[in-house]
Order: sequence, then C-alpha cells, then structure tokens
Amino acid sequence: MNQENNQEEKSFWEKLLSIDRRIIFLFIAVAIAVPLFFKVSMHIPVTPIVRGVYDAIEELPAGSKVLVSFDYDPGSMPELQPMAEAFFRHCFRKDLKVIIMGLWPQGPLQANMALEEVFKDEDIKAKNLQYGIDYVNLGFTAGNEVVIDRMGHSFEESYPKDGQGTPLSELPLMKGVKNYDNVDLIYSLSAGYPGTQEWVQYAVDVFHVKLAAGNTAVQAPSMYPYVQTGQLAGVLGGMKGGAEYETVLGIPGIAVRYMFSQAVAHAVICLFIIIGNLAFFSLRKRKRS
Amino acid sequence: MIKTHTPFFESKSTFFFLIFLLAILFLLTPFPVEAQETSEVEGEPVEEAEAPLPAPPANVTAKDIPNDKGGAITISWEKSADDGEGANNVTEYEILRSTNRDEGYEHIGNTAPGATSFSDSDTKNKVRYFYKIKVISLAGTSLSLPSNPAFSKVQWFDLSRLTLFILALIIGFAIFYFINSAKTGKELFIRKIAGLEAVDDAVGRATEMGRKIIFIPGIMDMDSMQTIAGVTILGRVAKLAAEYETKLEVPVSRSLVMVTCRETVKEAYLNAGRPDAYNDNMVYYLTDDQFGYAAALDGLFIREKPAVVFLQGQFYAESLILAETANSIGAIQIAGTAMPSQLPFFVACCDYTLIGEELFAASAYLSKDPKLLGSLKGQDVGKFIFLLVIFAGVVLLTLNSVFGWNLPNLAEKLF
Amino acid sequence: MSGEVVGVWIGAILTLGIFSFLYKDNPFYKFSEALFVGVSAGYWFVVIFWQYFLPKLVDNLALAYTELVTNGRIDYHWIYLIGGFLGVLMLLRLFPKVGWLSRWSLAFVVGTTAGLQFTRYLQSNGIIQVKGTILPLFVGGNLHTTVGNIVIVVGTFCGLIYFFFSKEHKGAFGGAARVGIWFLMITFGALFGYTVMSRMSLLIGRMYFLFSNWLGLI
Amino acid sequence: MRREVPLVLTAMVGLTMIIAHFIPPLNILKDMFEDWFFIIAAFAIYLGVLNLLRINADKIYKKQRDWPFGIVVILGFLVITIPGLFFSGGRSFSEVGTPFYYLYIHVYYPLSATMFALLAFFVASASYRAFRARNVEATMLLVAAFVLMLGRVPIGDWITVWLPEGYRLGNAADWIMDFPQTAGQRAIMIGIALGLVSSALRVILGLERTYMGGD
Repeated sequence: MNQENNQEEKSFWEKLLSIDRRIIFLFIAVAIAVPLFFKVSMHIPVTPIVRGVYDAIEELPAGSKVLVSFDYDPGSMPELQPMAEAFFRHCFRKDLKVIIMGLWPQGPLQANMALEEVFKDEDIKAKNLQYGIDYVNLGFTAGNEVVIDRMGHSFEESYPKDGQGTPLSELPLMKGVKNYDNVDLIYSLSAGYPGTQEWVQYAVDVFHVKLAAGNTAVQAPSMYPYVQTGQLAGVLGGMKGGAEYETVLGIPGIAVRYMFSQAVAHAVICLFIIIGNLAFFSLRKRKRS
Repeated sequence: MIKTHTPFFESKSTFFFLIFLLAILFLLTPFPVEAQETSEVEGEPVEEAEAPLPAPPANVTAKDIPNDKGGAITISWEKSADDGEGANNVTEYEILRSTNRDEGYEHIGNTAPGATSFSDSDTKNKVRYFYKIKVISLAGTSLSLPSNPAFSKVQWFDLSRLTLFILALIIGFAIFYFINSAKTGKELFIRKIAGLEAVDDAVGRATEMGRKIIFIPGIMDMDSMQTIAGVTILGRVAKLAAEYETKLEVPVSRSLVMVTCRETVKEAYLNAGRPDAYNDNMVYYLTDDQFGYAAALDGLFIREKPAVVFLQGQFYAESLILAETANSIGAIQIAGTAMPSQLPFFVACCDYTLIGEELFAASAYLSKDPKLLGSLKGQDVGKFIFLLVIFAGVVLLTLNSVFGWNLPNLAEKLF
Repeated sequence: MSGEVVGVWIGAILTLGIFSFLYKDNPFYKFSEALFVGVSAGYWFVVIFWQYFLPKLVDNLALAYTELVTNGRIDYHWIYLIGGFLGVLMLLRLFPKVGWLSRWSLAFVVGTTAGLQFTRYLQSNGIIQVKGTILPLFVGGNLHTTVGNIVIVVGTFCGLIYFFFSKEHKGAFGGAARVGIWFLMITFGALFGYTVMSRMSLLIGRMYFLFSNWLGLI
Repeated sequence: MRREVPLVLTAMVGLTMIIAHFIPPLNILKDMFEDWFFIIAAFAIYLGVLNLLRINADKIYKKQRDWPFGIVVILGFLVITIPGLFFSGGRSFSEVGTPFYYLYIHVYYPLSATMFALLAFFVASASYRAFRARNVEATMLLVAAFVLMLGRVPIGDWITVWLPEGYRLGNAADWIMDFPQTAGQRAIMIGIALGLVSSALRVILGLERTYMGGD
C-alpha cells in the first residue's frame, strides 16, 4: 500500500495516484458523519418511476386489500425501513387493508418494527386500527419462490396460520381472501433473493397480479426493464426512492433527513474520481513528452 | 445473413427462416388470459343516508380457469349500479355457490367493492356449479340472478406456455444438433474470450510465485445454475493446478457446495494423474452467512496473500468486499457472474471478467471438448432467433406507427 | 445495567472491531471475524433446523403418521420419506466406504435445478425481455419516446451481438459488437452509481447507530 | 452404480422438471422436489458445521497460527446454537424477547451490518483507483456513473440549475436509467437466459459432469 520509495523521485501527481487508501476511507467517514449533525432539508424532485408506485396505491378505493411482502433483513434497514414506514402511512391513511408476509425469516419482524413507528402518528392512532381487521401479519414461511407460486392457488397452503398462530379462517380480514385474485395490489420490499424479481416471475408472469416494489438501490436498476414492460407498476430505489416517496406523500421522514449526508458523500466520491483522472492524464501527458 | 463457419446456416438458412415464420405464427396466438380488472373507483367517503337497496350485480358468468390442474372456477360480474356511482354505498360483495340452480346456495367468499371477479379454487372437477353474487351496502343487500353452470376440468397442456414450449424445443434442438455435429468432427469456430485465455497464465504465475490459488464459487447453494457453472469451471482450474503442482484452496459458504466441490476437485486431480496431491482439506466450509463469509475471506486474503483469486458464480453485495481486498494485495483476479448488479465491480476491480452468458460458456470453452463447444454454437442460434424476432417485430410496429395502421398491439400478442 | 444497554455496548464494540480492518488487519478484527464466523454458522444452523428441517420433513411425516393412526389411511405425505432418504444419503459422506452414495442426492439436486431454471429463465429473461424490446421506432409527436425506443432497440440488438461466440468480431458485425460493449459499459456505470448510493446509505445507518443509539449525540 | 445411477437420475429429474412445467397436473412435482431440496440441504449443513468445528479444533490442538481465534469460532457457534435450539421456545425462537433474538440483535446484526457498511469505504477506494478514462469504453462507464451519482441527489439539479427545467442532471440520470441502461440490462439478461439453458442442457445430457466425481 504505502511504498517507501524516494520521495524526491515522485512528482505530486504520482504521489496522489498511489495515495494510501486509508486516507480515502477517512474522507468518506467524515463526509458521512458530519452532515448527520445538521438538519438540512433539501428539495427532492419526484421521478416518474416513484410516482408509479404512489399512483398504484393512491388509485385503490378504500377497503382494498394490499399484500406486502417483507423480503429483507436488518442489514438493509437504512434503505428499506423508511419505505416500509411510508408505505404503511399511505395505506392506513387511505383506509386500505394490509396483509403482511415475509419470504425472509427476519422480514415480518421488520414489518412489526415499522408498524410500531407508524402507530405513533396522531392521525393513524386516531383510526384505532385493529389487528385481524385492518391488518394481519402472516409471518415467515420457508420455500422462497415456491411460496409465491403456491399462494397463487391458495394463501392457506403456504400460511395455514398467521405469525401469532391464529388460523387464517379466524381472521376477519382474511375472509374471502383465497389467492391473488382477491388482493388488489402486491407490494414487494426486497433486498435480494428471494425478492421482487421472483414476485415478477412467479406472481406477475403467471397469475397476472399488479405489483409495485421498493428495492435497495443496488437492485433497483435490474427492475427497470420490468417497469418498462409493465410487469411492475414502479419501483422505489434505495434511500433516495424512499425520500421521494416521503416527499410525494407529504410526510418527510428519516429518508429525507439522511439525504444531506448522502449528497455530501456522493460529492466527495465524484471529487475523488476527478482528482484521480487529473493525475492520470497529467502523468500520461508527461510520459508522452 | 450472418456468415458462419459451418455449412449448417448456409445450406439450411431457408429451413431456419421457415422455423422462424412458424414461430411467429404460433406466437401470434394470444394468451388465454382473463383481463385483470383494475378498479377505477376513487375512495369516496361512504354516505350514511337512507337509500333504497343497492342494484344487484348483473351478468354473472362462471367459467373454468384455463391451463390449470382443475379444481378452480372463475366468476365475473358487472358491478352494482350503486358501486362507485349511484348511491355509492356498496361495502362488499359476497359470492354464493350451489350445485342446484334454484336453491342451496352457500357463502364461499367476499370481495371488496369495485371488484368484478372472484376465483373459486375449491371445486370438484366435472361437477356443475351455479353462482350468485350478493351485494352488501349500507342500505341493505340484494342478490343477483344465478350464473350459467360451470365445471372445472384438468388441462393436460398449458396453452399459455405454448410459445415457451416451442422456443424451448427449437433452442434445445439447435444445441443438441450442434453437439452431435461436433461429435462427427466438424470444426467449429469459437471466438476468443479474454478472461478465459488468461486462466493458464494466471495459474502459471501462481506456480512461479509459489503462492496459492483461491477459488470462490459464489455464495449461493446448488439450486443455482450459476453455482453449478462455477463448480464446473473449478473442475478445469483444479486440473490445471494439479498439473502445475500449485496449491489450490476452495473456501465455500454452503455445505452442499462443499460436498460437490470436493468431488469435483478430487476428480480433476485424478484426471491430471495426481490423486496423491488431493486432500479433503483443500475444500472447506466457513459459514452460510453472506457477510460472515466475506469477513472470513477478507482475513484469508490478507493473511495468505494468494497469487490468483477466482470469483466464479452467483454473487451479491459481498462481491465488492472480495474484489477490492484481493486487489489491495495485488492478486490476479478472474471473475465471472450472471448478476448484472455485481458486474460493475468486477469490471472495475478485477483483471478479467466473464459477463453473464460468458460464465455459462466458460467450462465448455476451457474444456476444449468439441461437444461442449458445439452447445455454444447452439446458443448462438437462440440469439439469432431472438434477433430475428426483434427485427421483424420492430419493423412491423414501426410501419404500423408511421402509416397509422390500426393493427392491434402486436407486441402484446407476440409471445 | 439493563440487558438492552449491555447489548448496545456489545454491538458498538463489535462494530468498531470490524471497522478497525479498514486501518489494518489486527487482533481486534480477528476476534470479531472469528466470532462472526462462529455465530453466523450457528445462526443458520438454528434457522435451518427450525424453519426447514422441522416443517419440511418432520411435520409432513407426522401428518402422514397421524392420518395412518387415526384414519388408517396411507397418506401421500409419506412421499417425504424419499426426501429424508436423500438427506440421509448425504450424511453417508461421513463414512468413506459408502460416501459415494451421496452422489445420488447431488444428482437429484443438480437435476432439479437444471430443469427448473431452464424454463424459468427462458420465460422471464428470454421471451418477456424480447417482447419488451419490440417497440415502434417512430412515435408520432413524441420525440422523447421515439429516441428512447430507438436507443433501447439498437442497444439490445448490439448488446446481443457482442455475446455471439461462434462468429469473429470483425467488420460490420464487429462494429455492432463494439456498440454493444458501449451499452454494457453505460449500464455498468449506471449500476455503479446506484450502488455507491446504496452503500453510502448503509454507512449512514451504521454511523447513526454509533452516534445516536450508543453515544446519544444526535 | 457409482457413476451411471447419478447421471441417469440427473437426466430423469431434469427432464421431468421441464416437462412438468407444461403439464398443469404435474406442477405439484415441482413443489415436492423443491421441498426435498430443502430437506437435503438441511441434512447437508451438519456436514458443513462438522467440518468447520473440526478445522478449528485441529487448529487449536496443533497450536497453528492464530489458534486462539479457533476457540472464539467454536464458542461463538455454541453461544448461539445452544440457546437457539433449547432455550428460545422452540419454533418461536426468533420472536422478540427470546435469548436467540437478543443475540441476533446485539451480536449477529451489528457484525453483519458493519461488514455491509464496509462497502461504502471499498466503493470509494474502488472509484478512485479504477475509474480512469483510459479508453472510450472506460469513459462511457465513468460518465454514466458520474451522472447517476450526482443526478440522484439534489446536488445534481443544483449545479445544473442554469439549464432549462427537464434537461438537468436529474433528468439525465432518469434518461440513462430508462433507456440505455434498460437496453444493456436486457442484452445481458437475454444472453444469460440462453447461456443458462445451454448449460442446463449440458448437465441434463450428462456432458458436464465433473461435479459427479470419479469412480
């Protein structure tokens, strides 16, 4: 990493090119940490692909049923948790019924954490939402995409009981919900496999349901082709997607707050790329001459 | 027309074009898909006024769900005149079923207002059922007329997958054909794949430096074709390592992969005539956990300083941790994956990267076995068919758009 | 101190242990790494036992058994015995003499994977994506879509040409392959940009934990 | 027996899976085989874990380099498995409040999340080192990444505020995502589909069989 060559022989640019990567690490740490201490609200424009998700929920009449699959674990919390909270806020404000499930073991726990947060809101508290009537949490079932496939025939096949051990038949909300035909929208919050891609391949392509999604920023670009073909109504990509969603919903939350750190970090990385290239070109020019 | 080095295309291009036309013909058959109903109703506040009973839903029809294993019937109806308009006070639809047109209706399910269909997936095959829809509103309930009789039946071929079936046949046939024609000794041209040309040199360099080769077959289990592709590449690399007498280490993150890799490496050493040099400890399990595995590999790279690192298989976020750490110790890296989201890091950090399809081609390429190379040629036929379909479709749609023909949406019907 | 506070401290110390790798390899990192390997292997061991082994094998066989005892009926769930049998074959690897029997289980796994993914990828990655590329190259009155469609069709077309194996990349064909590479590179750049975004978000989350939950500064 | 049976089994199972996809009544086979896969994997993890414990026990016994950390691996494993299997209420082992959950949240999760967060640093150094406009291809990658990074945060629009609305960096990022990126992804995806199909066929036909081992 740090060569101990003669310092005189190396030009400024050369030194810059062989810079110890720990210095870069330090810059990044500072770029992220410092802005966290400031509350700066930035203007966040809403992209069409996020609006697609918003519209998909917005156009549902009150009382419609939304199935939401929590397919992530705490590792992706910073990106997906704000989306989950915003999603619940949106649904409950519109009086939609929410059916929660998870293809990842930790997913339904993430849902409970988000619900806890959302129920602190005054307007949602006032609605006095009831478990089993306004929302249910079916819990986790092992089986990855096979679960999605089986649910196309019957939810009960994959989830005979909800997360708390109550048979589905005893839950008022699940009355008359047999399979995808009886839900109006599926929402997939996903950080990898199994996730949105499997929902597209097994639920949309096979059972023709309407699907919207929130993904980590890494995964989101792979979903664009699906949005373009209409297999997916829209996708929220990473913390920025979450921030846009919070903006269009009119309830700025934690994602909007994190955006400042995010912006500064991006700027620092871009700066590094510029410096790296300047050094590269000035060296190359010298070698030629 | 694309020129190729085997006479197949040239002599039989007409034949292929016919197949293509045939495919298009079949592809033009539309999906037997029920229209997905989306509700256009806005969530208006429900009025609580004294109102007459809601208008009953009309035109209740029932039919067997096509392309399933039976046991399900789909029911559709026209919304009540008071759902979303009129008195706008519908709260629910109830679905009732009976085997007798006039009596014995039992409740089988509910739907939200705005819905116009329901699927009953609890029917006995070949039994006639009748359905009625009860609309429930704040003012009371009304019942529709009974539906037509319907019965569910088993479908022995899923027609909605016909396109897939035909394509699978054509591509499967093409691959099979070229594998066979390779057997008879026809020479095949396969372009150079830089990442694979480098494998020999990389193993050689590890030998010169007297350092290890570390092979990572991705982080997924054997239920991923990418892992299987990675393991077959491991077979070729292990054979080289055995020939060069270079140390090889394979830390894995799945127990099944461990078992498979042991078989693979053992076989490779046997083939190279060095069964004595193999021992089970070359392949070992670390942890199923993605980042636990990455943490362990990071430590391993820094402490062992391998000369070459192979990353071949299905990777997720850990790809960058691995590639960047291996890069910092100056190892030669040959990576390959079919995960588009991880390819950029491999392209940026590694010396050579196999992109998507190249990963699957790698073991055939490295084996230099004509039969396996033949299958690559078969893949190209698949690509050629896809290109033709895209070309034909785009031309048609563009003409349609330029001349304002009112062709139905062709893209919807193709496939 | 409550369990919660102890927990946050443990979490914070381990967090710093992993971060210390950024400076250099050191015993503190080695400790965290070793703990991580042990704990995560244990974590998945427990999860697989309760969430796969029990429900998929034991529950199904228990169901079959109850059916047999109560109704005297041979239920189809007995078929899970075959799965169990294949699993036991796997364990035979522990005994070198009969270890080769585990290949039967391997063969089953590999065969299933190959068969399942064959149709799945051809449908979702093949047919549907080809269908999505069939777009009109001219959309009256909408320059944005017209240009966009042309870009998509040309990009996909050339990208596919790059992947041809049995044809040398020369002449017009080579030119198209080159354009294909450009599109791949733009894609990789875009993905890279998105990933930077994602990774920074994760670090923000961790920093927030250290400053807020642990130190209480924010 | 050692070699033929597995090859025949692979071919049979593979072909059955493909055919079952088109015959609705056979779809149930797909579910069952998947379940069997999970059962086999659940058995196999004993092999992996035994291997892990043995390697570390060896390390301690032979006092190899860093042997004390072998103890940490074994202890770490036991610390979570014993409560997870015996003291966390059986199947509801992962509910809030069990010892397993406590270990998950305070030991496993911070380690995992931090390892994940290391990526932020590595992605930065990778961008600095590897992002050079060496040739046309590299430049395209660089420019696309640059536009995306800036366009996805408010800075992008802020530094291009002099451009008319709809033509700022944020819009450029959208355009790249919607069109060229989609095209590139698609070419890769279609290629993968074909590669996978051919690879699967080679496995089913028994041409690719190194994983099966020797006699």
